[in-house]
Amino acid sequence: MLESFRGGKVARWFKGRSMWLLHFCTGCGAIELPPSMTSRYDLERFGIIPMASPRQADVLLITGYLSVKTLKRVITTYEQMLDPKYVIGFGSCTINGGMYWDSYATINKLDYYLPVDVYISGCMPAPDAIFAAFLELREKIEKGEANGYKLYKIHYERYKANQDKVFKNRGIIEGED
Amino acid sequence: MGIKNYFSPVSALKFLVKKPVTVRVPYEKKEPSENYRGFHINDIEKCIGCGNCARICPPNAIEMVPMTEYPKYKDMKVEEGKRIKKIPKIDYGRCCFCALCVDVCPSFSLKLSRERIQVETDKEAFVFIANNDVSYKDNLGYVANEKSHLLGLKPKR
Amino acid sequence: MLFLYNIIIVPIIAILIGLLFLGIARKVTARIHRRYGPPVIQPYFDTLKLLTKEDNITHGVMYMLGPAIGIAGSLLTLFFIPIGKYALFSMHGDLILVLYLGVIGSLGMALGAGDSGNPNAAIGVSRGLSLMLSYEFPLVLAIVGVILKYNTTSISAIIQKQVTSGWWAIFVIPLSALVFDIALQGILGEKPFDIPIAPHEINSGPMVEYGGKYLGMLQIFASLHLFTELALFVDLFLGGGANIITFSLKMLVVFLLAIFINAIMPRFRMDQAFKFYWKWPAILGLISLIFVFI
Amino acid sequence: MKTYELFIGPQHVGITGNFSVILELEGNVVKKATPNPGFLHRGFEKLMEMRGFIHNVPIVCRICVPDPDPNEANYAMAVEKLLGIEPPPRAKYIRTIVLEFSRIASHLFTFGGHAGSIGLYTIPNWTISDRDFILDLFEMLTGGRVYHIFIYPGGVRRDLPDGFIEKAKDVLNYLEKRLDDYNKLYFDSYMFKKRARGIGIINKEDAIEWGVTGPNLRASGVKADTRKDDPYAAYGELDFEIPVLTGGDAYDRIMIRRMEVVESIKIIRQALDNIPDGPIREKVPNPMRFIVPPGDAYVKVESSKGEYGYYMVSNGKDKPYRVYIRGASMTHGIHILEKLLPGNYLADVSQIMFSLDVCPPEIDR
Amino acid sequence: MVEGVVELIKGNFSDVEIVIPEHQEKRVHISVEKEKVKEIAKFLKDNGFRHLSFITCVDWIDEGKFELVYGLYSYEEKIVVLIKTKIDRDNPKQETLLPLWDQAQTYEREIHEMFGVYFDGNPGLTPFILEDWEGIPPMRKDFDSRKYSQITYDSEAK
Repeated sequence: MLESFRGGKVARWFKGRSMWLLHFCTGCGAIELPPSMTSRYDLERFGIIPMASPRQADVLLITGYLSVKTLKRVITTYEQMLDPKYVIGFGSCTINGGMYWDSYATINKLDYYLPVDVYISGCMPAPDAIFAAFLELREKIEKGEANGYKLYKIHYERYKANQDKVFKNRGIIEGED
Repeated sequence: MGIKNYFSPVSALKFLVKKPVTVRVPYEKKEPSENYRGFHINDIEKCIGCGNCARICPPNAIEMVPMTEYPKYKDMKVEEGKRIKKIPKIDYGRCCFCALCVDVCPSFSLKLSRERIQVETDKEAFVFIANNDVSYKDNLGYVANEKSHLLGLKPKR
Repeated sequence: MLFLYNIIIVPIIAILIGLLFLGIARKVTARIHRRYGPPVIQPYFDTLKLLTKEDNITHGVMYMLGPAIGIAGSLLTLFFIPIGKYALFSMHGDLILVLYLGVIGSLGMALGAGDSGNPNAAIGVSRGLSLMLSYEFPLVLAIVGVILKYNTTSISAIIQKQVTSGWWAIFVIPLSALVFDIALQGILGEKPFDIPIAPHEINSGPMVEYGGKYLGMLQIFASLHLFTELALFVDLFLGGGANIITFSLKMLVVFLLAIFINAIMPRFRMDQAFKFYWKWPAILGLISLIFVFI
Repeated sequence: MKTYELFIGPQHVGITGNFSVILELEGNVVKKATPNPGFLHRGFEKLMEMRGFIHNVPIVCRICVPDPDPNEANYAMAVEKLLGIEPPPRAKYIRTIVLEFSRIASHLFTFGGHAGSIGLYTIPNWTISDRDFILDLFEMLTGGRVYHIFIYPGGVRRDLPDGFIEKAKDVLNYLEKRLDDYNKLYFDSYMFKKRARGIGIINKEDAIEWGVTGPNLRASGVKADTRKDDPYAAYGELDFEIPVLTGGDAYDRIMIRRMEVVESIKIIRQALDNIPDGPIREKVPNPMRFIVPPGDAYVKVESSKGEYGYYMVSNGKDKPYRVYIRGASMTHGIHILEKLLPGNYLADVSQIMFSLDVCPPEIDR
Repeated sequence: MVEGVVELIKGNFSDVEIVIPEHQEKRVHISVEKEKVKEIAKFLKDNGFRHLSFITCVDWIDEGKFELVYGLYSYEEKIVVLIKTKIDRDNPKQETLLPLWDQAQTYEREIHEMFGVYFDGNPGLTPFILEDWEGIPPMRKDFDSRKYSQITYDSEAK
């Protein structure tokens, strides 16, 4: 009974009303987050607040391009988050490489490595677009369509193979035993 | 440092009774400025298919495709021996909204609108042929003028 | 029967009011920030969401028991504090008992967080314990002031004496009340004393590894803790309350004061907080004791 | 006492952007700090070699995200030096206005970051929302909120729109009024002094030797500013002061930025009042065949973080042969942090980083 | 003044090529042998050029040389001096400037990583910005970033 309540409509409604995002500035998109979180736009009106630790967060924002060095940390972070968890891809760079499509250091397509629930276009997406993305994500959560975290488990082999392709030394994050 | 400095922060409490500065997006709309660099609009009839925009695009977001790829002109008759006009297809997974393409468009057919919100789940939806049939076609944003045009051309009246 | 009924209803009221207060705090802080802030009932959403999250991580038994011990400690404290007309367990010396029991919650947190194996949590716990060491001294001074003034160690008796004399203790021994309020800022973990959870320094400290339903339990613990400590202040210095509504209003006033200070103050460094607590509140507490003796 | 390692970043609240510092701690005191950059590396210098001179204009502003315009100005100036042209006076004035607004915006961001790092969350909410009014001005002028892509080689992209001068003056008046509020809550307050005084001191000699630049250098008592020493844009014709403080600690580094905001407001007012008429762009090669004569040039501007230098080599083709970007944070973020952090409390690590105004994308590029 | 700096260098060093670039005020470019870099840098440092702005490298692949560029700045004269020297591309080695400026470490580490130039006497040439990089250093002209990106990031693993 508890299990069915967890995935049920009421629980999903609460999840959509309280999306905690992880404070991780992965790329330049992070510059539009402070304006949307502080007084001028105020994301907190929708119960969206930044969290310091991945254990507490529900939404992982990939704010723009990801260098391979960051991608390694992002995946570790993503795997540390508790289910259900959602990923929002910010701007062109996460969709098809954006400005850095021919750079040797940044990945081009985020969904090879992580399941993405919602993409926003733009380079920078304006705060309104960020709001639109969050509201879209809320709608998807309420409908039960934001299943990225389930897909990650189902297609884990594929994601892992893609990740291994870009990491030359997987798992060795400096200082981690 | 006087005693004043201990208690001066209390003045911040006056904002308890003042009106917040928040723009309540999405209930209140924040209008983009006059020449905002939003999504592309292309007047396909006016476009001459020169490919300047594709060549100047820094992230290679523009690909020139035959006009017949656009649904509206799908059944267009092509005369024998004539090339089909090519029109720009733009990938918003690459575009950086710099508007350089607008500033080199010799026919002034390519323009930017003020529309800036596109949220999708499917990333294929970000590739589209710039056209004039979109809902925001009258919401013009960045349009090249004679001072900004990089080739020094003047828009025709 | 009524007793059993109360034992269930009082904690639920306490949790609901505590969460509501957290929501009010967020709303008020938002207004000082010049924004609208979340709905007042946002903490309910947050807690319910956290409780329905899946838990695929554990760090051992203590990690799971930590929040439970915290809640148990706070509940136990709650039962000894008269809330409005509810006074479940009341006896001589319960003030001393409350002082002891109040620590259990924090210690449970410390045990649980210490087991999570994250250095940030360890630093947070050590900071939390040092902070406890700092505010306990002025806190005890303030409470001793109250005990000596009313010549009893029963909270109910203190309330009774305040009501019959017609003067709340805050007007009789204002310095002790002030000292207690300063200590309360530390107990509630509001700025400038939110050192144990400083997100910019140690990534939210003790609860850095807590997520899902454990974090939800911590949220409940936080609201219970908030409720008990505010209730203690209202009982000791504001003459308790005739019913739950006036009682809550008195608590809200005390809480708003803490929130205002929270919004306009940066955080102390640990050594500065320690020095501060053992200097000004301690001196004021001693002066207050002298006044009580005279 | 046993030492232990603590990772600050890359996922950490108290870090400026995506950056990592590995701390070796003994109790609460930092023994050794090893900055670990590279999380924002995009290989800009390589990308710029692969693209034409005009294609690089939209790219360079992405190097420093909070303060993009000095990059654009610097790139444009480097190309102009190689082409041997000067932008027209009106373009110079418009550049000055844009650069100074960008400086104010960046400083407001820094105030917010620093106040947040010591736990005063009201200030970030105020300053960053006030910065938004400057972004609105940018949007009006250039069409973009964050990335302006406005300063071209040879001049600027568009003329000032109608009503811009009045709106800009309104924003300046508003900011001046708000500075009073910041003063009361933050700059003058007792707690701010208590936290920031005596933290992370750089003395004058060390500052020169270690390569500190910009506001951080001026906070240590050296009166040096590229805007005065090597004037670019319209700075040579405007009247302004360079504030200097001598403490060299976190407090002075924040206060000097506050004084710079006041000076910037003064500069913008003058520039708005004295802006000359005329063309906004000098003739440059056709963008489709933007060929720059061979040679090399080093240009620098004063950004809000410090000295910003571009070393550009051209071999006579339509692409730059080599561009080297000297970001101000290159020294601040690596070398200075290594020197300053040991001996400080863990609680002050993030404060020192914010007071140095380290901008990680500048380091990584 | 620029002339003063030129006189100063000419008076103390004989085989130094000095160029005052066109259209650029307050800039002096000098080209020297690679062995002389440290000596001339020390001389300039003693004469007021105390700020090391940057060290960078240019890959002249057609000539088979790396060109190292050192930027020094004087807060008194307000002049930038660029010291340029060419080193062999096949055996890229150069003496470190660490004894003169501690902060040279940052720049030398970066050049080592991006171009593969070794600095004799610098103990800390550890990976700096890139992680686990294999193959040719990315900033060399013979490294094709576009091709690398296509191979590595534009297709899924099988």
